[in-house]
Amino acid sequence: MGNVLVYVENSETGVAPIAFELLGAARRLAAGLGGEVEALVAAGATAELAPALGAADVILRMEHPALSPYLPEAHVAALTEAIRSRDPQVVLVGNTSAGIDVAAGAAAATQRPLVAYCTGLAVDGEAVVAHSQVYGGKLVATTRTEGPGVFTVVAGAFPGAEGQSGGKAAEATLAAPATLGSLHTRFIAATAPSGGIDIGRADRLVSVGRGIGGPENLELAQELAAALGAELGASRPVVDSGWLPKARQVGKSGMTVKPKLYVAVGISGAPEHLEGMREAELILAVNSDANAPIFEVAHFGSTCDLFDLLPALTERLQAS
Amino acid sequence: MHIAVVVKQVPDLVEELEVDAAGTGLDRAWVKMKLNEFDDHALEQAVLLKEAGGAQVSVVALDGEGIDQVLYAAVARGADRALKVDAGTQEPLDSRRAATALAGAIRDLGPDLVLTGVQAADDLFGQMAPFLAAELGWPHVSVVSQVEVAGAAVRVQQEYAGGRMATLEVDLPAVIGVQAAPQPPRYVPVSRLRQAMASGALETATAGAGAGTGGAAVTQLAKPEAGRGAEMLTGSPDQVAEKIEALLRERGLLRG
Amino acid sequence: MSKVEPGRVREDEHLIVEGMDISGHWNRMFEQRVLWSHDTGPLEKLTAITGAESLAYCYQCGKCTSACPVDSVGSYSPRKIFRKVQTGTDLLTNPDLWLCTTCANCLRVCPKEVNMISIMPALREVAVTEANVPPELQKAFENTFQHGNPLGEPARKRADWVAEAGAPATILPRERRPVDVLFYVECYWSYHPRGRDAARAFARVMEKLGVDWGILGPEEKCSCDSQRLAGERGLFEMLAEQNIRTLAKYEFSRMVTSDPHAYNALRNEYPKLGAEYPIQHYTQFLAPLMGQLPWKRRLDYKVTFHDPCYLGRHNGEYDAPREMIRQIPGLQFTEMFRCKANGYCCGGGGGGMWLDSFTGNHVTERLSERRVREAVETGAEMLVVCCPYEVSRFEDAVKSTGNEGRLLVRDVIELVDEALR
Amino acid sequence: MPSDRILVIGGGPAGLEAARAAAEIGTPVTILEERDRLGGAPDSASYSTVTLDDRPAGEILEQARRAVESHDLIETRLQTRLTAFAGEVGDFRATVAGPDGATATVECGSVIVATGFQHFDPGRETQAYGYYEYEDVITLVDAERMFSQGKFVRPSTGEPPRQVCFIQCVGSRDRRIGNEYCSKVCCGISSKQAIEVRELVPDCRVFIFYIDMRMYGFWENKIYWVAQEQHKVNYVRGIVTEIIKKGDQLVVKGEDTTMGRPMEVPMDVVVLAVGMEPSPGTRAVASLLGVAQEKHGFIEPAGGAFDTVSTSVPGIFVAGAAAGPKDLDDTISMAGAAAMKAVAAVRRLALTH
Repeated sequence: MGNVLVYVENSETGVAPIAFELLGAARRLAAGLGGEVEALVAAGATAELAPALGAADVILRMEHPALSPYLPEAHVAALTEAIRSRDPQVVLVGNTSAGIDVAAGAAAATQRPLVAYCTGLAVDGEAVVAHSQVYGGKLVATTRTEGPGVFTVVAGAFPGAEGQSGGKAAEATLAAPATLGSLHTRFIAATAPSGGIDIGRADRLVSVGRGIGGPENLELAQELAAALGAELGASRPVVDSGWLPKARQVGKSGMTVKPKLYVAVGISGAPEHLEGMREAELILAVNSDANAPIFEVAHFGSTCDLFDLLPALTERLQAS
Repeated sequence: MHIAVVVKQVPDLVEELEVDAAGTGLDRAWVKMKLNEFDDHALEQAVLLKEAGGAQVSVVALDGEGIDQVLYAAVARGADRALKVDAGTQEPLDSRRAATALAGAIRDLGPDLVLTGVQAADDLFGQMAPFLAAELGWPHVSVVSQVEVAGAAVRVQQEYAGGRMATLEVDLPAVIGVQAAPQPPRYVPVSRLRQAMASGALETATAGAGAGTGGAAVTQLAKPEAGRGAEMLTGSPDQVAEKIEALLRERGLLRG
Repeated sequence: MSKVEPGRVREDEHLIVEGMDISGHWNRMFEQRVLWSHDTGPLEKLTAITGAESLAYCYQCGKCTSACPVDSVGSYSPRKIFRKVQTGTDLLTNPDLWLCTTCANCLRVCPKEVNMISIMPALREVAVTEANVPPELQKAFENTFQHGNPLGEPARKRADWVAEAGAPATILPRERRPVDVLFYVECYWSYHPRGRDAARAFARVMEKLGVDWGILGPEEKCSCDSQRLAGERGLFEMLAEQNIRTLAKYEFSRMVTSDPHAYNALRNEYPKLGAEYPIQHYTQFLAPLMGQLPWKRRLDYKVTFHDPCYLGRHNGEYDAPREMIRQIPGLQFTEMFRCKANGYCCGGGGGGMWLDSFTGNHVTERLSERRVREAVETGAEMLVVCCPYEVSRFEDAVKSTGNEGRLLVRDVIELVDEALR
Repeated sequence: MPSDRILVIGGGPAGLEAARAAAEIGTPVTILEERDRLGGAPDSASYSTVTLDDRPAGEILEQARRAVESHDLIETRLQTRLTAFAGEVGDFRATVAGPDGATATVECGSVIVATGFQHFDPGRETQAYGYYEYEDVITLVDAERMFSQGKFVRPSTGEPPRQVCFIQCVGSRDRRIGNEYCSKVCCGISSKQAIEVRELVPDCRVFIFYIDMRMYGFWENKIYWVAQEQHKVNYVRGIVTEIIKKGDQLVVKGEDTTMGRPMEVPMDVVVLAVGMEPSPGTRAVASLLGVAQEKHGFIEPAGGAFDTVSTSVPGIFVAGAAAGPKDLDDTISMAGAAAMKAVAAVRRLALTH
């Protein structure tokens, strides 16, 4: 019989949406394992965060000034402490920016195996079977973890609704580890997304990926966007290459968008990108590689050369 | 300032990936390896720090097929030293075992800062940077898009979802998982690469003891199930454009 | 459109708006005005670079301007480049560095031997060393380095075109034996769909001629001449060394290639690395054999022909492809007004093949588009070419100039093949 | 009484060579020289080097002077000028005034006029270039003087300049000024000086603004190309309109005609490539002798292409820049030709009498 511990990512804006997805997944796993769901909420103050976590059986509250705002080192220590004191079989962490810091750090500190990029989790006997997206989503790995383990879960892989429901959880206080008093990391400042464009609010988006070739070709996408009345978005490589500003990035480290129309141009569809746009109502993908993972989430796709298709489409839309 | 950049190769995702006969690993016969793009950014960040304020840059990798060229390319890019760590196998190690294998050599190297890619396409068992930090007992921050030296610490920009950023200060020594350098990795001219190769300046070290905790057992590696996914629009670009237009009209998504 | 207030107009050499460099458009609208105190350092710096010395020789006679194909679609020409450099433009960080296709038209007419064929690669090499390469070109370099071809296709697929040729081609690494002709296929005939069409036609023609020939298959790598001219000399040398080692493994009495750029490399550049081969362009190899072909039908096409820069001006061969055209039954041939020595350029040489989008921002139309218009003017219904870069370039240009249905583009080997069916 | 003596008027390169050549073949010669020493303009203007062969001007002039002074058949009258002239070929009488004002008569059979040129005075007609206004606007002659002292500095500061330009065609090819002709040598001299500036002040950038570069014969490849290709002298097609002062720098304004855009380029020193004009001596002597002058005052050779040295008066010949802008090579060739014809004139008469 094993418990499932969920690391609840949070910030000054509250509990991160991923936490509910994890709680939902945890409920099913706990059922399979015959254990309970415990939610670790570690922050400067947890009173306002805990009530949202009713889907858990037990809410573990850990408070310390070093835990807010988020500091990787502090949260690794917090999760490590929780794992040591509660000894869960399964630890779930979101595969988010914070998750990357926290899950591996805690797994290493507790000598537990870690399975990353999970999109599916199931119990098989005593073991946890996980499906993970690897190689940019081109392959799916199935792993079997017999003993205790840490799993990082891709956002969007589990519905959040299950984790938001639930009754009244028991609450327990966990003492913050002493190491939080002598950290080597300091929070300096936070910045909101750079102003101007907010692609999160656009109801139509034309997003470009590496397939666009170079900044000189962005014009093609811009013209299409103009013809559609859409904003221009981009995948991470395009932003990292400096072709478009960060504010236009869709995906894990950029914006999560839910427009009515999402046109993905030259985007192969790395999991980090899909995470940010799979909720769009209508997804159209243009990519010359028929095996590109973007076609997994798109509703309609074309393998036409984007340099042929975009001008043709733009012209047609302008005419209509 | 001494910066160690830990790099590795990952399968080139441009190629079709095939699963081996056992169904649990990659068919490496056809795999084309390339430098992990995040490691590429980590190296660029290190070279930028060197250019900005002077630093010694050592690039470190586990031995493996084709790694010499990767290390020489790093030297051609501006690394001062290149260290190849022999873990007793040419097979790629998972990130956790790799961290254990590299930790000793890195400790011997004695850098103030370790930069490595935030993730890699084959990080099934988690990311290298936090494991390495745990091995070394150093603080760690990942998903970093900018590193600046601030006295005996570094200031880093950590990225979160939604484009939010935080500036954190980390005491040295530290391990940073780099998401992106402030500028795209620079091109390595082949002539410079050849010069570096001709110099033959690779150092070697033996991996530290302790295999570390491995990952869970992989029972299957497979291509994602087909069947779901997009309805493909076929025809000439004009025909496809026509179909898309009809689709948008039908959904009321045409402009105006 | 609202009026622009003069006070709000500013001049910028480079303009980045929201991460996008729109300098190309900007420069088309505004010429920099008064020439103020300028740095003459660039001229001294650039002409001190080995190979670029002759840039200092220009005395502004202007002969090159009317010969330069790029000038006819923009403001270019060696004379103008010289003057821009003289007034402080550092070519190493200027788009002009990448517009020259090394077509050699300017050198043909220059009284002072300002040698852009030497200057441009030398300067680009420095720019490449300083990691200042347009992204598209960088991608082609990286692909060539990684995969042995600029298209980024897997090496193991290099001989895949053979399968559907309907005629045999000996892949020497698989079937090791001496052959009469080693055919150096080069990248575009190996991978590009339209190039593969030509390669297959070539195989069928070779079969009809009963030639004993073979190819290097997956062991062949790009000759890299265009990458060399685009500034990646190190890459050229590395692949040349690999190709030379590969060629040493096989026995053959002569070499034939599809690509004028490979022909140029093997004829003029490989010997400098100590490797000499009896190399011919396939038109040179086939022209004398045309009489032996069992023609099956007349091709009643009105055709014109575009000379590849690296076959014609660079290597003096104007007759072989024309001889092939002459012998194919039924073709009616008209020359374009620019032909042979003063032939225009398709825009693909000297790295232009991988700079189309970049170049597009600095010219009013592509060279291939200009050339297609000229071909249409002759009344021809078909533009015949014999360089692997050209089929796809001109076919694109036929579309973009609205001449679809008016002009077909065919490699001469495709016509030979067609007349044999 | 017919005389076999030849009167050479002017002791510059043309006069010296004409005298030496005539004396060499046994003809007595009298040289009249206004100044107190022989050498002419290259001497009076302290030329540094002689264009094309690049030898020091002083050395060459000294050689020519010695050849004349050591010759028994040559009589040199310094500080002497012609005041009256009469007679006809074979029997001319020239009245000359010496340094003390005393007059004398020189009987001669023929005359060679070698009265040379003067440098155009850039302040004379137009002040657009501010020659008398700005210390750092100088002429080729001023520059040449600096070179002969082994230096090139900004006159206003005495410091080496960072940016120098030459403006071509100052006082030449200009209807406004009245000098419609090309002065022939200035393009070459400027190019030669540009090289010298680059050699003396390697950091200094040198520009030459020109209408068209007129480099005759080997001057093209031996001066112009060398200056451009090896010394990185910046040749800019488009002449300067005017020079204005901005701060402590001079700004030359003009057009970069090759690119069709205006230029305003700051300079530390501007060198005006002043052309040649007939010297006052040429004008005075021509009118005393009654020889025809072309419209600008140069003595007009009357014989066409195959006789470049005869004037409108039989027995009077002209050599060098008195007949129009010349470089040194042409001057010396012409002096030889004039000497030959002058000697022939007196000998023919000697035979008939």
